[in-house]
Amino acid sequence: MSGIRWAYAINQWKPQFDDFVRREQHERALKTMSIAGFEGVELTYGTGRWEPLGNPRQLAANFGSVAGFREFLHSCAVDAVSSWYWDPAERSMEELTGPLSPLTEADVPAIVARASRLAEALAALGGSVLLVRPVPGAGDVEPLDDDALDRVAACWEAAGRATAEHGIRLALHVDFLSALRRDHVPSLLDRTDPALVGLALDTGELTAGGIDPLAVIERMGDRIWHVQFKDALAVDDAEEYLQPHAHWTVRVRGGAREVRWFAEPGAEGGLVDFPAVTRALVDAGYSGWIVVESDQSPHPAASALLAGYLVQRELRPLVGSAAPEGVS
Amino acid sequence: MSGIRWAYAINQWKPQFDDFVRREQHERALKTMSIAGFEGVELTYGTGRWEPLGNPRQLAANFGSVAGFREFLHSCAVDAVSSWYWDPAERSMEELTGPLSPLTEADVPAIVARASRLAEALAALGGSVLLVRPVPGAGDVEPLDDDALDRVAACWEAAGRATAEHGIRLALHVDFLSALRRDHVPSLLDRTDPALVGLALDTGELTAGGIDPLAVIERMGDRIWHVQFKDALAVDDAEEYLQPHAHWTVRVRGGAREVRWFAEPGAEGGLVDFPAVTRALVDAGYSGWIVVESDQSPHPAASALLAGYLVQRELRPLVGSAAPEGVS
Amino acid sequence: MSAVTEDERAIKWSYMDHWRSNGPTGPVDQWHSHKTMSAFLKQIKATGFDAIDTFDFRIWQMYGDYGGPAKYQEMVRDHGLERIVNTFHAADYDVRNYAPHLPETHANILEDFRVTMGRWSEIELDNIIVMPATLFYDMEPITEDKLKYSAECWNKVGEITAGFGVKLTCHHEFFCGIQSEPDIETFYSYTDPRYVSLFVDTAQHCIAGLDPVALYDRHAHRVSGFHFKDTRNVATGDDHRHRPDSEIMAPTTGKWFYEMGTPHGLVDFEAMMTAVRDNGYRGWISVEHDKANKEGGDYSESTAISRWYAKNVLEEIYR
Amino acid sequence: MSAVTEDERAIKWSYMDHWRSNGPTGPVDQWHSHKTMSAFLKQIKATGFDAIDTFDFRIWQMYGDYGGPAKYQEMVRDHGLERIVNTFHAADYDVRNYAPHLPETHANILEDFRVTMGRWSEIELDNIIVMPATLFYDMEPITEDKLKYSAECWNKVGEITAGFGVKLTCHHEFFCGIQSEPDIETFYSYTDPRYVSLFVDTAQHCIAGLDPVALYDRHAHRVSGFHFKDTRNVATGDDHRHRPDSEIMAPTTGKWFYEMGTPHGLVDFEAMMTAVRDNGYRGWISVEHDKANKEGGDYSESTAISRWYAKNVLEEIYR
Repeated sequence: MSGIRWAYAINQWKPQFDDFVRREQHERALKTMSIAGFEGVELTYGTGRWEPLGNPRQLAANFGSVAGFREFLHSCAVDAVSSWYWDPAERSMEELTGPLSPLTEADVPAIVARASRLAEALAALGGSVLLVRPVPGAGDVEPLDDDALDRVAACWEAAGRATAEHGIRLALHVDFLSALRRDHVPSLLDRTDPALVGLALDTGELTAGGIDPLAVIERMGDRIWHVQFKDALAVDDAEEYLQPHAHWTVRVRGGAREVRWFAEPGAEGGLVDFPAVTRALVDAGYSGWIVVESDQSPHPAASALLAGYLVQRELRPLVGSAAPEGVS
Repeated sequence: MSGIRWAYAINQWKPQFDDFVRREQHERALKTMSIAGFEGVELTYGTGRWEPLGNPRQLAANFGSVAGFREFLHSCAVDAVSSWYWDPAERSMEELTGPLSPLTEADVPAIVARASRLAEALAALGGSVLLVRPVPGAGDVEPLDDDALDRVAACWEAAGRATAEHGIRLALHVDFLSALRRDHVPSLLDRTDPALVGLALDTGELTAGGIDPLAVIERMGDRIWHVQFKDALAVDDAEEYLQPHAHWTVRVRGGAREVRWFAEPGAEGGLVDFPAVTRALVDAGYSGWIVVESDQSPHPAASALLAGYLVQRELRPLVGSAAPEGVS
Repeated sequence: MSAVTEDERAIKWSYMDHWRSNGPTGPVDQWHSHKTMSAFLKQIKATGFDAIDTFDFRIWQMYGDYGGPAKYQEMVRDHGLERIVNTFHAADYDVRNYAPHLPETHANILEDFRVTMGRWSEIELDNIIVMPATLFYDMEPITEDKLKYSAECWNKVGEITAGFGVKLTCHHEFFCGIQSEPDIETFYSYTDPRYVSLFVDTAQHCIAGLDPVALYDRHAHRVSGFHFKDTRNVATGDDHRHRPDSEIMAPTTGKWFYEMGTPHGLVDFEAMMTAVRDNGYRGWISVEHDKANKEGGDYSESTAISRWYAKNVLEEIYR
Repeated sequence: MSAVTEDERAIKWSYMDHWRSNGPTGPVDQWHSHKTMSAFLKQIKATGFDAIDTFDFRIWQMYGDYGGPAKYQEMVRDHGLERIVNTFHAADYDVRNYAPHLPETHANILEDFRVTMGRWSEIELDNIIVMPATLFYDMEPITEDKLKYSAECWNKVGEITAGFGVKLTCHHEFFCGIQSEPDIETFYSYTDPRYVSLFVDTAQHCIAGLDPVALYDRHAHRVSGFHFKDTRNVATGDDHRHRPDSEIMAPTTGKWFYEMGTPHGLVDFEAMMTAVRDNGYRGWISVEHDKANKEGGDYSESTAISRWYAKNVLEEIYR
């Protein structure tokens, strides 16, 4: 029996800034995850009054306290927040800060402080991993040289030290637009203390970036601290990720082809072999959360249930992890 | 200035039997057509209490009388029911009859009587054309021989004589699954009195059936009594129309490829050249309704407005027909 | 909590066949294609349902697309679900030829059931569910004679279905001719418990102004199943006799039915489940939420919420 | 009815930029891609709108995707619409650095408008619309001093925008600090009519318990535009000060706003249009129905219904 637990990412329920703001919507989403067999939920950092689940201050404003939010989770039969995804380039209306960059030394203290606060809340919510976007998109920064990689490594090592104080691990989430995409992930990892900084494996992002997740597990399996299972429906083989503002033009709009990049595991046309990835993770001794997600979805409840079917019927048996009580 | 008027078909608003049943839904659909610049609405025959716009008895049950329905139309700023589409193979719960076939001589009196009643209501609603499905689908009947064509011609000539008594023309609507599709349309028309039976040109059905609507206008322009503008997104080039129950497996399900066949004019990927068809109709001296439709639509209001834009900005100027008051 | 093994479970959950998903041309039901059917079954299984219910009229698609009910049931089983438990017989009631309160139409009704049961005989069903009367406005005034004729009709139908090993069970829509408490009581007083069972639809009774728990308690010995679904409205005025239709067209609401576990629901499911336990019922409870997609709803979500409620609230009472 | 030529029309109709259509991954706004923008503009034009309004924050997409406001406006014109009439300045109000009732934040606010107006200077706008106060809970208690400071702030902002030929106009959300009738009256008593106009949002005033027609009649001389939109609910209890948000999160309703022409709407648009006529207003009326897609709504349909109502009801009163 492995130490793998299954969670679902909530981001698919919020396609636009004014969606998914009301309590009853959160309740229905969390109950849907729960009944589909997921024990945890992954949150995504957000800011402002229309992001009630976006950061610890909003949780407090909406649920009285972070602990109040955990009670709400429990009332929906969800056990924990597995993890929180945070891109430091997102501003904070609560703290009146603009984008922060790990490449800018002056920003590092603020990044470390923010990571620490997120980790503190995450610990209170039963979670274990803070996911960060380690560097901006490839089209939005100068190519990363050794000096840049040193700075990035120092930043995340410091942040990892801060989160570790709360018992939370810090994992670098490398997406398909990342300036690290090409070859820099090993170089960056080599610069960091394996006790302080790990890797988050996102099957969909890797596949969309033309990288085989099985190869990453084989090469860097011992550094993997977090896993996200999403499917990829297309590969960026035209290197569109090198464009400026690719977050909008490539990720959101779908690039020149206006493709849909991602979907829940098991979606029609999906490129990822989830049973193979699951077996490889077990073989590599992975222990921790596997967070299933679709990124965005035209029909979030259907995505969660279809993914739940795949996990219950095909993937969980490979892992040998116990089903949550009542799920067969 | 031609005698062309523009209407919109209501069928796209009813994807499933329990949809589009309530008065307020009809009101919103009719107002949407109206503000998009359409003067008329085309109805589709239906039966039972969840088809309030399906036949004259249901109109009476829901609006007090057929005249009551016309008042409702006027309250929505829609001038008339342009036309009614009827497939005699549809049963009638109101009259306790099953499918009727023009190939079965015993059914002809019932077909003629039904056509007459529909025509009577249509006349009261300001309409001018009863559209009929002239024969079943190609996969559901024996190949049509001369004798069969004679029987079909006799049936529709009799029905056309009956509708003419109400001032309503009868037009044969040949769809892409029709047993007439291949070569039989001219043979059937040649057997009928041009004063009693005409042709309904459906751009989408022809195109999906691999037939160029421009060629049909050129060859049979003088027999065209009704026009439907819908776009085709795919062509049945594998002759799937020859399968039994193609109405379900090919039309509804989309055949082996599970394609979406039809959409409103101007839809992305549409195969029909509507300006060319419009010019050809004007050149052929066509006068009457052009009914725009999408058959089914995931977003009916958007379909109606996008089609309205095409008509207002591109097609109406080609026709030279006056815009309804207030539409520029 | 101690784990309950499969064999120990008194209650299993079945999902009644109402579903819409979004196809390329608008809403489609799960029978649209093999793909949509598979996606449906996966979602039902993922939420922990044990089986499905269906409608009689689906048998044509079972034959046309899957090779018959037994073959279709194999597909259901391949998705991890046990079987098809119940079928709902949605007849075209008409005072001219198909009206339980009119004896002259009974021969036609009996023949319909002989044919229907033959079609289903290749699989094992628990119940065939019927609305036991025409629409209210086609039966009123509701007289004792009409209730008696109706009972006689269903006694005979039940004898036919029993010959196929299937219970005939009555589901009292709020808009059918037998829906008030006194009329329901009179009706059952004339039916033979061997041949006519009661199928308690929590929402329908609630809309008609009855307490479904009390009704169940009175008739528990002949209750052969349940539709657990919720509503937010009790019928008012002429809702139950609204012409031409009450189920979708009544002015009170555009959406009568909600999944259990919804806020503002009028059905007391905890009391219902307690009664199910206290009456020692063992077997299937069906979950239904017809027309869940109206007014912005989503079948996948309604299915998840209702099954979440069954698992996290009702199974704590009885399972 | 006699035809009214373009030149004779007293009123033209503009559509305020709220829109969602359905993309492959869920709802998207019209700024998603050139394709979705074109589909949006086609639908606005098809229903007979003359122009559009927009938001300040859209300017980044105008620059990024279209080459700036002038180029974007060319695309608008290619679709048969006249131009962009108004822009809405959606600021991040915060008592720490951006709060009209706090004079120490005024310098920051003024600088924001200098920068903003410069960005827009390549096209001609009629109004820049603002919410004239922070959220209610960030301003209360509402004192005369705070209203006076707010007025002073907007007087200065209005002087800046006037320098760019654009009116500064105030739009009183029901959940902002200046929303009650006495507070609105006090606020305008301190503002300079040359620099501060009123923009009447029929629904917002109605939700706040004001009669929008009476408000308009009192201030007609300084009204520079309208949002014609409807509501079905008046705010109750603490709705207007609901933390952290009233616009979407207040308990009373999940959907405050509806298109005009909807049933059960609380705004008397016929009276409003009559007042517009009787006050001799000439120019633009904007139509808005933000969050129309919530609870099963559809922007295309709401746009059609509201414009249908403008054409078939309101233009019969005045045009």
